[in-house]
Amino acid sequence: MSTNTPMKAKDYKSDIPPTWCPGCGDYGVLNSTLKAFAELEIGIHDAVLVSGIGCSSRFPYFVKTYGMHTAHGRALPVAAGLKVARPDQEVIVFGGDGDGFSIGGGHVPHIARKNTDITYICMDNSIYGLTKGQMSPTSEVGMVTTTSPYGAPDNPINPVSLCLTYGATYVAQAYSSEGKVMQELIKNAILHKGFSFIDIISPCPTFNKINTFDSYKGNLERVPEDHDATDLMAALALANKPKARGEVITGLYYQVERPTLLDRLDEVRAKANASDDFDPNISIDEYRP
Amino acid sequence: MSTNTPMKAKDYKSDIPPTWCPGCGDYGVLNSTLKAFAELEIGIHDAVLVSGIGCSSRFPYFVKTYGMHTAHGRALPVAAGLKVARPDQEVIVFGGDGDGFSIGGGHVPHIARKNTDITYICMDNSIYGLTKGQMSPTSEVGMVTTTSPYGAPDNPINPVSLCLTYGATYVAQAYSSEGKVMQELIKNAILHKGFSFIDIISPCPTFNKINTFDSYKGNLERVPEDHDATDLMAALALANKPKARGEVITGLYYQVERPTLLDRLDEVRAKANASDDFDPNISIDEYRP
Amino acid sequence: MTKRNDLVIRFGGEGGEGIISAGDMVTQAAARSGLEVLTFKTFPAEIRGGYAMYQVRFSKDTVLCEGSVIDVTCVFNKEALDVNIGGLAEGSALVYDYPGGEIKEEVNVPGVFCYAVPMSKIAKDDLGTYRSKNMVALGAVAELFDLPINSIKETIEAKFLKKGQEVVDINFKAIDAGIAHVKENLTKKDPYSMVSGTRKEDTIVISGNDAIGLGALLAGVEFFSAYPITPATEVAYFLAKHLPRKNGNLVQAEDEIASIANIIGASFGGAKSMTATSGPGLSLMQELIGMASMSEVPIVIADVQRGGPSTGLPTKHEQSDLLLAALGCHGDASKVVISPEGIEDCVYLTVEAFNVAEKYQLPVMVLSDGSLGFRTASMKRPDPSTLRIVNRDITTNGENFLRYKLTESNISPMSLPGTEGCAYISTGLEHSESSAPKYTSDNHVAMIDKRFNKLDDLEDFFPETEADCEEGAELGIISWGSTIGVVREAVNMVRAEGIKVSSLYPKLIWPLPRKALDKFLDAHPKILIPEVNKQGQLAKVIQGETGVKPISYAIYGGMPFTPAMIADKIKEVV
Amino acid sequence: MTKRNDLVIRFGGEGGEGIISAGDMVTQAAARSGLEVLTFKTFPAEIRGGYAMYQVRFSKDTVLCEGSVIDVTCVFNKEALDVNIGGLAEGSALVYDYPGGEIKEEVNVPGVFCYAVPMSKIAKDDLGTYRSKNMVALGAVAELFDLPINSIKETIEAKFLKKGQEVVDINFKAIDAGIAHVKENLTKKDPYSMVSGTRKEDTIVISGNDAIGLGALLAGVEFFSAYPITPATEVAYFLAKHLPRKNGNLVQAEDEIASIANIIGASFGGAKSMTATSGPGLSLMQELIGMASMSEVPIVIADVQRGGPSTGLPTKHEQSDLLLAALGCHGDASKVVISPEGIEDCVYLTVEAFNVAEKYQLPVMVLSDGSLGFRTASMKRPDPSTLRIVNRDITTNGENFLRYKLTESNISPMSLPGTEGCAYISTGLEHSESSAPKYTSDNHVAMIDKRFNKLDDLEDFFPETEADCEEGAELGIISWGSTIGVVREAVNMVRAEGIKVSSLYPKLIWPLPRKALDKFLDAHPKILIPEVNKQGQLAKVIQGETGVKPISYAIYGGMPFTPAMIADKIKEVV
Ligand SMILES: Cc1ncc(C[n+]2csc(CCOP(=O)(O)OP(=O)(O)O)c2C)c(N)n1
Ligand SMILES: Cc1ncc(C[n+]2csc(CCOP(=O)(O)OP(=O)(O)O)c2C)c(N)n1
Ligand code: SF4
Ligand code: SF4
Ligand SMILES: [Mg+2]
Ligand SMILES: [Mg+2]
Repeated sequence: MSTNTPMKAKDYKSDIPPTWCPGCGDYGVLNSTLKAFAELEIGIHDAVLVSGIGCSSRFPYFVKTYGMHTAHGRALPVAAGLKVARPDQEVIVFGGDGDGFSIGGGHVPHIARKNTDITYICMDNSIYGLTKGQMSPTSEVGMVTTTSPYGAPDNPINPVSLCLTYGATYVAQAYSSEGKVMQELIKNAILHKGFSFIDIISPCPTFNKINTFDSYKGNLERVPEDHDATDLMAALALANKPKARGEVITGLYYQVERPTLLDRLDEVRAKANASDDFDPNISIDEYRP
Repeated sequence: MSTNTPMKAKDYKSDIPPTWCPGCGDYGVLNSTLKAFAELEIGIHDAVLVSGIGCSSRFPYFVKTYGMHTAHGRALPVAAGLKVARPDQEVIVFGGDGDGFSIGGGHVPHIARKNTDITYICMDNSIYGLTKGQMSPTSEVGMVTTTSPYGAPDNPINPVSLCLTYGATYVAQAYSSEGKVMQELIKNAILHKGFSFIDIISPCPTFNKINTFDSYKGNLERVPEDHDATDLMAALALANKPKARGEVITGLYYQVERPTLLDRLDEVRAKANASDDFDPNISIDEYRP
Repeated sequence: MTKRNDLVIRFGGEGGEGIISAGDMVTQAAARSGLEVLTFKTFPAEIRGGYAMYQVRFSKDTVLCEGSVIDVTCVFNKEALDVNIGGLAEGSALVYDYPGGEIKEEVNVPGVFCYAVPMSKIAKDDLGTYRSKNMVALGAVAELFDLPINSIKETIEAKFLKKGQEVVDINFKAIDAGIAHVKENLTKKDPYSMVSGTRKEDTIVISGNDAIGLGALLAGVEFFSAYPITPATEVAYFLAKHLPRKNGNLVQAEDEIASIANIIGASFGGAKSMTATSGPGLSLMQELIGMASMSEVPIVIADVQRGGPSTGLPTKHEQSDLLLAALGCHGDASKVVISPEGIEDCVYLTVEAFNVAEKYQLPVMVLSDGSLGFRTASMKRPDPSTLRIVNRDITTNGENFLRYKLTESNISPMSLPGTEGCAYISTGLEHSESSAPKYTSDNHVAMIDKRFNKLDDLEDFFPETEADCEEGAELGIISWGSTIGVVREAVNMVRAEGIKVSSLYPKLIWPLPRKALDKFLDAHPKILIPEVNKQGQLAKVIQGETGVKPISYAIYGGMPFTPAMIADKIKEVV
Repeated sequence: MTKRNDLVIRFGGEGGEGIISAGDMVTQAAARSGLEVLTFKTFPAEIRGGYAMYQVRFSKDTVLCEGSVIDVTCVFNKEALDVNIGGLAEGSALVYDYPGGEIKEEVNVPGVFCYAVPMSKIAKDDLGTYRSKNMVALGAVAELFDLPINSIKETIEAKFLKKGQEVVDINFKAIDAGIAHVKENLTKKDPYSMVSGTRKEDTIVISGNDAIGLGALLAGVEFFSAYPITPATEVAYFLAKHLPRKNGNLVQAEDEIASIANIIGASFGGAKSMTATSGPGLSLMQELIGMASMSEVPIVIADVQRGGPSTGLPTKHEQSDLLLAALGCHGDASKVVISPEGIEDCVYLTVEAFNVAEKYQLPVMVLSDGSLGFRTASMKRPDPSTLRIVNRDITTNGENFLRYKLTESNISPMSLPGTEGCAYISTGLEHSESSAPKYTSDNHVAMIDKRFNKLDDLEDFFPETEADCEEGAELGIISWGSTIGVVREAVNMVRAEGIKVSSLYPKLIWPLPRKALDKFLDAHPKILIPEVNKQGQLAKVIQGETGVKPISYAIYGGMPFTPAMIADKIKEVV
């Protein structure tokens, strides 16, 4: 995780300019991420950014590190396999609310319960951006979108609450315009051992006319100073406090340590008396009649 | 939901004898379900039992009502489509822990948040029964199974906690040997308006040698009398109280009313001025240049 | 100057610069004025930036495809100029943004009539709103090539009046500024001047995706569930709006697997049900397509194909999901694939897809594609009262009811929940006639035969395969989907030159319409199959079924054929 | 009595009655004594109840398949008697549980030698443990047909000693009781008496699924992820046990989509990676198989086919996933399909599957099937030191590194994360040589060509297609997967009768091995393709690629062919 000359955020920028619309919240996430990278002196060739499909999932192209731009909803299991095969690499997943909690929603509980050693950053704009504005699983009831001309009929899910329940060991909420807060949370998420998750509210000015930078003004709070981030119930209570998508409490909700997937696989190998020199003839012997 | 002569549990039994192993917990679930049906006087041709694949998912064959035996993990979305198309039918999903929370785990949050008007009964044996004994998402860490000869590496999920977080409006826990409790919970789940979920601990004596009828003895509790089932945080606290899979608190954890998927779709149609006599020429008119 | 009966105009510029809305405006206006229209668009796969293109063909007569030659190219920026300049046809016209825009010097292409129109400048400096640039361009183009300016203004009014008279006025001003610039500063040099049409009351202009939605509506769809995906999402938009009006329901599912699961459940309940997707979704649906086939549940799946594989080229044109649609699914699963050639087919073949699904109780796929889905075109307004609507055979008689009864037609009676004495288990397991699990050899053979053989008379039920045969032709062309329109025009072209050629237009793609196909194959020693994919997918399928070795003409650059390409190929192989 | 070199015994009874363990016992014992063995099993799809069958063939020589005739049938209950009685061969022997069991009267089948053995009664009344019934039966059968009783006892000891001497003794007592019953009460009438073998030290007995696991281990698999599914789960069992011993990792994924996603991630990281599944899982994996193809990530997928479609007949035999494997995926995706004929192939072709995947950087599918997966057979112990192991071409040179470089071989250099100067984005979008999104026509054509053309020399790299041609033969048979063994035996049978016939055994199924195939097709005017599926899937594929019209011999009753069936067909069409 360290290089010779101190890195600057811009050193991590790739040659591909972001294709996001002007004013897209994702720019802020990119900036804070690169700053966090610089602060941590992440090695450019020692990190892999993994994403699915969506505006937010274009993220890896804009960074100089290794990357995988996979299929819609599949970034997490791809990243998990990669991390198990390459524990030496920093594996960070970037994606959208639709990618992560709609089509990809079946993977999150398992990545989290296994305490998979990766960081997952959801750029949550309560809309499907890339496909041009359909309701997403975090869209408010009643929201008018291309697929809900009479108003969205479905209650939104709460990504923070979900990840807490799934067993993530680092859970935070951020907001695209709070650069410093976001940068700190991203940094600590990367430093965290186990599965870390940040839901970053990242407005889509092009298609979401409800949850806008304006609408969040005056509706932002910070996690209270006295919040006990090791208390799951307190974290769940905090996550369920905002009454609407427009109210956001940013900061660290929860952080604990427990054995990670890599720890547990180490245990398995220890029990199996693992050795790089294992002679397969020993396995074959078991098949002698 | 009513027929002329009072129904008995056995009137609901189909000609196909259950294929479960002797001592399987699923027999108990079947019995209590049929008794609940009889008590509610469910019309044999006015209910559809939907399942995925697994030992528990064979359930519909053993009951005389309509049924759908679908694909592994897909019972919930099949049931949801059916219910929207046929609100007059009682739609009840039966399945296993693997079917529901592993391969099918991506559907549960959405069925729940939409408050889909169906009942979901998970026959939870912490093992994959039909495929002969692999670890399931509710298997304990360290459990030795065919795919985890050195002990299961993954933390289990907690189905009750998950469904509470997802927004289910009726959430309960039951145990296959507590026939009366189970019957009552199933009855009320069916009566409940919206998405109701019961996690029923239903041991698999054939493949799960850890979570057995014996192991649960002395580890069973009832939901306390003074538990406020309208308090989500209290329900979550209760769900997170047992320290291991061997401890079970049975009873109703949570029940509230909020608009269901059918209610919300009614609203959509109301806004669209829905009418069975709608003349499609009106739609066509919009395409005149 | 003699008037033209047919004109192709292309607008190119940056996505978001109003290319699409300018194109839509002139398309609507031309149709309003009585011309036939057909458009072709490409978008970047990104939301913003990247080159977007809108091409529209006007004609006095039916328009079969995008055409071969672009008569007029109007570019809004430097990138669009660069993309197009190499391909400008001899004798065509170019309209470009100069001076004051991105293009920094005058453009002169030998043999091309070049017109500089300072669109950006007029919009910014004279009108004070850069966003009206597209209307300035439109005014200039309309004036230059005699497009129906009145209709354009009517269209603007119809579209913008609800936003207020000021909005209408701004647009009028921009149009007028474009017109004025041409009148005052340019001299017409090219020969293109569009004839005018006579307004027809029974025309509609609709996109391929909307047309599929409309077809579903007319077929009586009651339940629709889908997950958004380019280029299929507009099918959902249409139904989101119109389906609730007739008391139907639309559900946006959490993914494509859930959406097909949803419609299987709804259809079991008796509702005519449909989903729409593109390649990645069709891949995800494979398991449940097999389940619908096995449990004999009628469903319709519209697959609007895009460039593949994987995420591929999401906004580009390709016909490469045929093998998956026809031959996908593990195990041997019977299913039907239908493919529309154009906008009218999108309406009427969607109706037929429901008819086939309901009659034969199985999954029916409608294979459209991106260029057809995004295309808008004029068509005769459909008359709902004249359509054939086939509903499934529903039993209410509980006596000896067997859901999977082996009947002579191989189609079994179906019951709906709520019907006394007719309860059964709809199942993906192999089953007996009564729907109980049954794994014996005889039973599996009988049931699998039933599921395939029930389609034996499908070609008679759905005989939409058209053979356009010419006496003495050696060469027969077989084409599918939106390539058909291009082939029709190419065939007209070469026949006009005296070349003998026949052409088969199958709309039923799987199982193959063997009667019509075999007759055509027998009559033509040489078979040419043009299609837009790498593997020559229809050619493979036809060869696999008949053993006849066609000449495969497979292109796969993300763009459709032009009639000229096909005509050249015909001349080469004839 | 002359000794037999070849004997087929079938045990039938209720699942759970010890059929499988009795069969396994005698199989192991026979192999231990130096005989070659091959077994065939069917289970009910339910955990309990239903008819289970275990068939084992013993031979002095290599066993090619299950055989045509069952020499000895031993039934444990009434259902097994009913299932088998109609098919007993003239001159064969039947051993059945009587009196005292479910079968209530003596059985007499004309032409069949029937032996009543009161298995249940002896177990219950004499031994006091009903569960030892299977060992009583085994003792009786061993005594009747001269099976190696010493080896059986050794095998019992090896297996049960860890459970205590009592367990061994109980089993010995049961075996002895069976032997004693035969000696005291029955007179041998049939002509079956198995020859004895000579113990070979380098034999192993292994199941098809374990053999695939072993092949992976020997190929150097480092990461495995799967979701349980019948009949493929045992591949995971093997690797769950053995992979961690060599520092590899196994992950049980939440579903098949996650499992293929897992291995794509791991392989990008540099680990040789694999998953195993059956039809429903292969359907679910379609999107990501296309992604691995597009992003050029090496992965191996073992597909142990079962009866389809949908849930179908999960424990039955079918070869019906070929079309999906070869032609599935939306878009045009290049991939490779390999199919093993028997146990040895399961080991060695899995090694080759890794070699092909690593060399060509794409998904390789190994198509096994349920009867091969569950089959155990003897084979010569593999020598890990003699295997060809091909690793991917890894670049560490960052100068002008282009992940998707268009090279002469069409294979591009691959880098691993951690390598300076070689970072890139592995992507399912169409991309430039450097891996940036790129949607131009030229680029798509170049990249799609690259992905297909890189396989041009695959047949040379993996030339495992065997042609067994006979001078002057008109008829050529082409078979695949586990049907090959049956065909080999059938070919021997008919050749012994003087019939001329050739046979091709392709192990590379997709893309077709055109050199070997075309040569074979050219040399034989008549081609017969027997396979176990409805559509004649390989026949379709070969006809689709070559235009040659084979005679398709497709059966689909959930059971494999017998050599006699193939031999009869050969005689019919020759
Ligand atoms: C299997 C599949 N289904 C659908 C799509 C189409 N699709 C691409 S991105 C997207 C949603 C994007 O929303 P989100 O994940 O919230 O990202 P955003 O664009 O808002 O950042 C969808 C539905 C796809 N690419 N693949
Ligand atoms: C797509 C797919 N993958 C895997 C399987 C194999 N399979 C059948 S049942 C089952 C798990 C059963 O476990 P559970 O749902 O807990 O039910 P139980 O048998 O324990 O009642 C699996 C993995 C399948 N049928 N389909
Ligand atoms: S569409 Fe929305 S999410 Fe996508 S780039 Fe534009 S602003 Fe951002
Ligand atoms: S295997 Fe387990 S879950 Fe399945 S029927 Fe037997 S006891 Fe019940
Ligand atoms: Mg989003
Ligand atoms: Mg289970």
